[in-house]
Amino acid sequence: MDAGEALLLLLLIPAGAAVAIMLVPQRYPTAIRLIALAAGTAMLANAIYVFAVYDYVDGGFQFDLQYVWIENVGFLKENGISLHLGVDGIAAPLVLLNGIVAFAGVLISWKIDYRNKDFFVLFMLLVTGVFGVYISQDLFFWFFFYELAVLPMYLLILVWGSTNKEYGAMKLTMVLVGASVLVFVGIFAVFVESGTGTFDLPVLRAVEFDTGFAQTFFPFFMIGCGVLAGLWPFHTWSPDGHVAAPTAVSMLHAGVLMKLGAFGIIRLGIEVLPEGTDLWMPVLLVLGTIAAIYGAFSALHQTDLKFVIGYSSVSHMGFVLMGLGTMNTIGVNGAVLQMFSHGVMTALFFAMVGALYDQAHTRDITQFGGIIRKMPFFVIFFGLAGLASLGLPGLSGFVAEFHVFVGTIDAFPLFAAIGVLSAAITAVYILRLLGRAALGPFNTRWEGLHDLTRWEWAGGMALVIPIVAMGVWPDPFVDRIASAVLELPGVEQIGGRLADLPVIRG
Amino acid sequence: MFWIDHAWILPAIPACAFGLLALSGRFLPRQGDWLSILAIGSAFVLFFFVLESHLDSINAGLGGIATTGFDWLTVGDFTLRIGFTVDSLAIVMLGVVTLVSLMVNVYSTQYLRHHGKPEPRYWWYFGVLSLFAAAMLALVLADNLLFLYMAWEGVGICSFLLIGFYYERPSAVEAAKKAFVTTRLGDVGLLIGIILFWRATGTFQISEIIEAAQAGRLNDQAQIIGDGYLTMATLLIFLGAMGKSAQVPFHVWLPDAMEGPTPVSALIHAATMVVAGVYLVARLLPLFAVAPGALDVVLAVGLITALLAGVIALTQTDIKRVLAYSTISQLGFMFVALGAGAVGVAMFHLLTHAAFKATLFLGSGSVIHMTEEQDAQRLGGLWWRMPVTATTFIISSLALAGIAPLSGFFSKDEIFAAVARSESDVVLILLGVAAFLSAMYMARLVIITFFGAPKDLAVIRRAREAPATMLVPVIILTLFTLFLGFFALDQVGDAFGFPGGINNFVYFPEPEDFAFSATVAAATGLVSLLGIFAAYWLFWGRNARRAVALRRLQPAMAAVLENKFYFDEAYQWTIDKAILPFGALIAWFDRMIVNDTGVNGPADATRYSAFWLRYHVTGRLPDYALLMIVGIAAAGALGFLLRVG
Amino acid sequence: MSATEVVFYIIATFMILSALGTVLVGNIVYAAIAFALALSAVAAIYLILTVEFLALVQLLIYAGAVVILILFALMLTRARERPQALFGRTRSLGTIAAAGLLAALIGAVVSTDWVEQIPRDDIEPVPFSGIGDAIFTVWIVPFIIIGIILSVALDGAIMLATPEEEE
Amino acid sequence: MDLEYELIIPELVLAGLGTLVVALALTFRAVRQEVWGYVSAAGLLLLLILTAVFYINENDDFANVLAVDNYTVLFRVFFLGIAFFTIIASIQFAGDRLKNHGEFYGLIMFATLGMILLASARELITAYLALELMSFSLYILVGFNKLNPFSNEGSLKYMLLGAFSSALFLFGLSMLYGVTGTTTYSGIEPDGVEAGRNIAQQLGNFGAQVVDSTLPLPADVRPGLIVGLVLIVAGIGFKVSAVPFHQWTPDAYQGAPLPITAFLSAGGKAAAFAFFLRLFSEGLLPAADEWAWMVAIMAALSMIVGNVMALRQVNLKRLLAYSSIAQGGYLLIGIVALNADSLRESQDAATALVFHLVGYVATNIVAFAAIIAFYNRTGRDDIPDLRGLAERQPYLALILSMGLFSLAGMPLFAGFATKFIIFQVAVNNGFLWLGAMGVTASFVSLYYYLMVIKQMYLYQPEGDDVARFRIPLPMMGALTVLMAAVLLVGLYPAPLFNAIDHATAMLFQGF
Amino acid sequence: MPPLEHVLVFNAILFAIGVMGVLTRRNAVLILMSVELMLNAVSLNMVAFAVYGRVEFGNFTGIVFALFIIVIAAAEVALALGIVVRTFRTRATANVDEVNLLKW
Repeated sequence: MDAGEALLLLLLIPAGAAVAIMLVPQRYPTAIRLIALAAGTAMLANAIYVFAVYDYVDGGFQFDLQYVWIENVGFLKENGISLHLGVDGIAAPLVLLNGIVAFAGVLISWKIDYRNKDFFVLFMLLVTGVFGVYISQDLFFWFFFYELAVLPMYLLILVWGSTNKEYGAMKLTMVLVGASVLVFVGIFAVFVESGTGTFDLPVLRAVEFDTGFAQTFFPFFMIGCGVLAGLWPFHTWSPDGHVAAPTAVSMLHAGVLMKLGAFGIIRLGIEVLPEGTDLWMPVLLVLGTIAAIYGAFSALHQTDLKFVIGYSSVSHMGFVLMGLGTMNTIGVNGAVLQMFSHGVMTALFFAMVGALYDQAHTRDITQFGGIIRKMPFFVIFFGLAGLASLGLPGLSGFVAEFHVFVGTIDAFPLFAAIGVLSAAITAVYILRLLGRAALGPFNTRWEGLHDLTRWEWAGGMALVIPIVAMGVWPDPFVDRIASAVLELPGVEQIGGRLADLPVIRG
Repeated sequence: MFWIDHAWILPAIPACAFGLLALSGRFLPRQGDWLSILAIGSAFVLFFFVLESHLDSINAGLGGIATTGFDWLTVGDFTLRIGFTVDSLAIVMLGVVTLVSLMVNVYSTQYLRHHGKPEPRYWWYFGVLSLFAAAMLALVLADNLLFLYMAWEGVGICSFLLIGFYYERPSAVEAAKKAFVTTRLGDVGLLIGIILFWRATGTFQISEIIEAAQAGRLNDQAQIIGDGYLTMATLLIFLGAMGKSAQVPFHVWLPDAMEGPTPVSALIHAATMVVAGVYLVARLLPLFAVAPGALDVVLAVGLITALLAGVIALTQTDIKRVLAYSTISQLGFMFVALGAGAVGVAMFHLLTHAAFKATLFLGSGSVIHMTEEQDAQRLGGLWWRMPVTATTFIISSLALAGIAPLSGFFSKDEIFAAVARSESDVVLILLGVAAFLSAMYMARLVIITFFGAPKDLAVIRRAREAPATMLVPVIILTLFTLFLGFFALDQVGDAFGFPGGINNFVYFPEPEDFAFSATVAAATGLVSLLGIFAAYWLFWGRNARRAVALRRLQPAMAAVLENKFYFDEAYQWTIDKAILPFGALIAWFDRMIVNDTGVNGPADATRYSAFWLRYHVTGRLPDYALLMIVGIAAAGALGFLLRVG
Repeated sequence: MSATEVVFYIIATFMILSALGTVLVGNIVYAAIAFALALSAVAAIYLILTVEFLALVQLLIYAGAVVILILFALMLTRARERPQALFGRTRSLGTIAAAGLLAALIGAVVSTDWVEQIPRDDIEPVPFSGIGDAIFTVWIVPFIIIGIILSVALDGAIMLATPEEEE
Repeated sequence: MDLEYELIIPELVLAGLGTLVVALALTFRAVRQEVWGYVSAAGLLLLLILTAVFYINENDDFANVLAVDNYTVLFRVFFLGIAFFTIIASIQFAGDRLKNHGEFYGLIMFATLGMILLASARELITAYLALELMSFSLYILVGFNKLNPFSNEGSLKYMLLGAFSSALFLFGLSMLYGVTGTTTYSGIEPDGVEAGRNIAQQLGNFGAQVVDSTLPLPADVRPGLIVGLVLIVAGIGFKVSAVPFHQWTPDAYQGAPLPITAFLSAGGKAAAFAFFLRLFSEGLLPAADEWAWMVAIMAALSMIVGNVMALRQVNLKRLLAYSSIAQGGYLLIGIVALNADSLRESQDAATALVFHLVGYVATNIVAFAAIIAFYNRTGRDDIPDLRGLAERQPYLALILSMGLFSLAGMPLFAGFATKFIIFQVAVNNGFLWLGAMGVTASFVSLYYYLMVIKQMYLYQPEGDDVARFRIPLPMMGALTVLMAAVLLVGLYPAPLFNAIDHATAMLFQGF
Repeated sequence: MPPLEHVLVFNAILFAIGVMGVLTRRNAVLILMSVELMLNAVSLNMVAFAVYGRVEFGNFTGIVFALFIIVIAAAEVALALGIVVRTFRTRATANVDEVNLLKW
């Protein structure tokens, strides 16, 4: 069942939508919105299709599709550079994630009227880039889409952003592109060292790299991609970026874009240079743990809603990096789960914050109080996201974080303890936030507030469903992810230790 | 044998009820409270089926332990399971939970009405109640630690929601937050402990873990779990138990939790949720038994809690808070029992305590509901305004005080017996003091609430006997309070179908016989009476001046007591002076060092370098030519160095 | 040491001196004259190197046309009416740099063994006639190009130099 | 000797066209001057099409000094294209702000002729003359805005420094001539001379002589050779405006009339690189060890200085001047990567260089064309003047920002693909540090491009003139076509890449 | 005939003097003259190499090169003077270091 066209469609729908929107005159904002909505729905359907049809029993890369771009010229040999698409168990959930978040993003940004044409064009470009990264099987195009995903961000934040946007936008763009410089160099080196004359990832994966080389160039991928994943101490772009960005962009950004980083560490780091993992993954784990606790504490101090969530993203991405750092099946599995979980959850957060900000024009927690009276649905959605993020069982966050902790404790009990602790601190600031802003005596200043618009409500729903679904029945996700994680090179399989305990098994 | 294998239906029903209520509660007739009652009621009924088939299986010699479940998710050969197990321990809890929940549900239909019309979010209240029931039942039935943890957190969040039910009140929000966070702190330990056990044994199945641990201890072949490791993990788990069961120093949340509606306090913060900790330790007692020193810790914590809480309870004036502290101290008793290794006894006390404490709370609820006043200082002389309530209240207070032949007497006596059997006399004496205190504060509460002259006429004028829907549950529970104790006796047990009485029924790890020793019984009875007398001597009517005098005699002491040993202050100080500042520090570091220096620094450096570099393009042609020649000369020289010389 | 060599060294020294004069003297007109002298010296050296044709061209084009042009320019830019310092602020640095360059060049020149297949005393004079053939056969393309260049330069010079009516 | 003039028809036609336009313009002064623009544009387009259609796929040469091979033909098409778009872009500009249109367009065409000859010359004298033909025309064109002091100043500096640098260059050539005794790069010999006298071969022999001393060759020519190479590199470095020979660039660019700035930055640089590449691969490849390090240093300096200087510019032309210096640095990497030991790697380097050259030039013309369109309307070319362009003329803003993104090497556009290839080649041939430096430099460059884009999109239009305005149709068409080309190169460069690879294959036949 | 090296040394000196002139002079015309000196040095070099090496009869590379250089130099002077005059018209000076509107 290699319907690779489905993947091609993943790219063509948003790109085509961008072009189509470009052709519609600015005079008809509604038409533009409708096109965007149609595209979003199609993408969501497509993503769900890919996710559902992916056969985790076979595992491996499916939906394989390859169009040669340049080959057999100069230093490029067979399939030198080719648009090679494919999805494995790790990419499939992330594709789904992107579909969901993009769909919700379209709904949330329904009420943008200032040059919404340009907005949606850039938005679609961004989505294209993200999809591309998840499904590319060729280093060149992987990087192509990786940059493409960062590129529109600048304008999106610059034009439609809010607080201190020039600084935020510039910092975000420069930091991310600067980090990608490392990835770029790494790609060069890998290509040359491999001597295969192709950027095709399957080929490069097969290559056995010299350990010294791998250990030298692994950090290029680890840090280069890690920055995008909010790797401590290169994370500060993310809170500022989130705060500055318009709602939908924050959603995509925290929800999906930051996952590209972790995804890149898996795709380029672990898969291509497994020889380097032994040396570097512990470092990643330490940094991830620091990020987890550090982000949590920073979030404690913030009063701006978006800053709280921005730092909580740092903290949660810290869990992802922790999970990767463990380099055992459960940890990595948890990392990918956390990517999905955090993606949906934080997207929901930002969607809600945006909905509030559009009315209240402030995000200062201390300004609010008891707004549940005016915005019950807002509070319910927000609360759900919060509970998910503090790892409440039954919601997606718990499944992911639990895996991460289990994976971590196997190798580094202390770090696992720190991780669990930071999860507890998460509870502190989330509840503090809810208590201050949503509950308590009603602050009459907000008489004017009204509840979510139906578009926001729909967007919120689109995000709530996966949160609950994954929390209650994670099996579909885990099956797919595990099918890929168990194949990852250098990842130790743990669990089922009882097998070698005579006393238990009789 | 059907029901014992399908016990998962019990939690399933209220869970569905919650779903329905959450989605459609508002629109149902009577906002769907009947739905919740129906669900819990059916669960209660089913409980008897389960019990029955359980007894069958025991009599069939099947050991009465049945587990069912399904795999939740699988990574390689790492599997997470949703599993249910039914054994006598679970049965006991099932009974308690379903019974009290049902009573509280019924009671609440009245309590949550203000002058006959339901309070706002009435439907939500019942929804969460049934969700709580579901979670609690799941917790009881869980056969592996992971699932248990999930349910554990589930009940936690329900408690959060219910404490914060009146979220217009900042105090309620604060209390909810406090409760959740404090227990959460314990849960950190719990989770780490669970994972540590997984790390050692590779499973979450309680039975297998116990097996492995014991094996590791018994045959000294390569120890699967080292002693230190075992103790650490066990105590970490106990941390979770302490959090949930509000043991010192985690007890601070429970009194504040009284901000919730009183029925909730009865259900969650007296009868069921708070005893989850006890239940957990009881479940894992074999681990504690094999882990060196673990049991001693449990005992110590329990003892300290029992004493401290008892003392504090003496000084409180808010009815519910007194009851809360008494709950804490009674939980301490249970932990003492566990520490003495007597599971059956602990469970028995749990059972009886559930009954009388629920009664007390519901009673106090009636008082509060009727008088709209919960400060005991301003009540008094109520007994003739609401006699039934008063009677039930007094009965269960006596039970708590441990007056024969009420249920409390039996259970507490059991505890003393167990302790006397296994522990040193010091413990016994301290426990006696605790018992004395409990008798004393209960008596004090009764005295200042129901007897003496009414202190506030407005209040007393408002006071009426509670309506039937509130009385009936109270009365039913009172009956249990009255007669539950006798189930400890073999004869009664045989009559009711579980031979050997209730402790014998709760056999785990091995049966314990009801050891009635006249001396102990006499001692405890005496202690209780002394306590009651002390209360009378200090607080009855005009005697109150003695209390005042006492306070004047020891002002510092009194202050310490009335401020509850400054626990809250200590916590507040830690938060305000340690944690939040640390957060601020991190935030500052993040801004100043990481961002403004680490990120902006290089950028600014580049821009400034650009600013200075600009000046090399002077606009004067000779300078341009000069630079060219310099470049050439340099290149030439370099060339000679590199290639020729 | 033959007579030609003696003559060569004398003329070369003279060439250098007048060149120095060109770049050093403080008076523009003297500089121009020194310039002309240097060019003539170069022509003489061509003669010594037995390339009469080039010597002729040198005299005609350089010592003739170019010098005249330069004098015109000097007048047009009224360099004489406004006597002023003729050296920029980079004088010392420039001198040093030039000296450095000179050192490099001389070092290279002396330390290199140049292509010198035949002993230098039996070099026969370059035939005057052959050059023409070479230009019109082998070097035809450069010759065409140079034609275009000249026309371009001429056109450009005129176009730029002609005053606009605004001025 | 008989010469196959059909081989150089395009050059002849071009020369004729140039002369014709000049002459006609001088004759019929009454005619509206724009006409000459359209005439020459039409002629160039025709010529371009013909050249492209009759694509001579052979390795021939004219009079032993002009190579007529794929490389030449490629650059014929390339330079004709540049000239065509320059003229299209300059018609309105010239009509509003310049005089003597005949000479203007004629000089553009003569410069183009010089560029084509430069790319096809395989002999030093011819190359030098072609270089001067191009340079002279450009000197004049830069100063074409006669009454504008900036224009004069730019022209003066460009002219004097140009003469200075060509003198240095010539001294280098003389050294080279003294070492090798010939001026032919390689391969085919002038008639009447026994075979075996060409630069590449001589240098190769010097290399060989180390192992085999029986060859009748001078013992050590290295000092002279090195000095010669230093001066040659300096001379060409001046033309490609590589640090430290770059300072004329911003002044000339800023002074010149805008279309000429475009022409300068596109054509001039491209021609210089075409020459650079042919000379150093056909002729000087055997001596790679002697010059590679110089070029490497120049490349590094250019990338750093160019990008850093651009950070603080306020004038668009100047900004683009510095950015083109930096781009020159990236292109120099291609020269550095030429490798005497492996012809295949050398050809990769050459291909990558030309590839990036094409991408860069196309992009640059887009950017400049957009700026010209803006300048025609407003007469201003400072960055803050762009404020609110996205409101006033969204299409223009879009095109300009696309061009800038492409210059910054962002995906979808030519810049990404071409830069990727050239850096990759550098790393392949063992210059990881240069590749890394290039990537870092282009990352820095992103900053100032973004600053420009910010002006267009973030702010509202200011000042007296805030109305929306329209762009004349030819300009619009040119912009669209060019942007399409940029996108094509960025998204599907395979055909172009293959063509270039065939072309560069010609450079390594002499070995 | 003098040895080749000596000729070359003199040329080099001439060339260096020209360079020095360019670097030190400020008047455009004088700079131009210095450039001419450099060019003369170059053509002398060419001729010297051609003569001392083997002059390929029918080829005359060096000599022809020198010839062309002279012609180009003349054209260059003409053009340069045109530009200098043009600048003088707008700026009333021929001193290159006063012509620095364009900088930085």
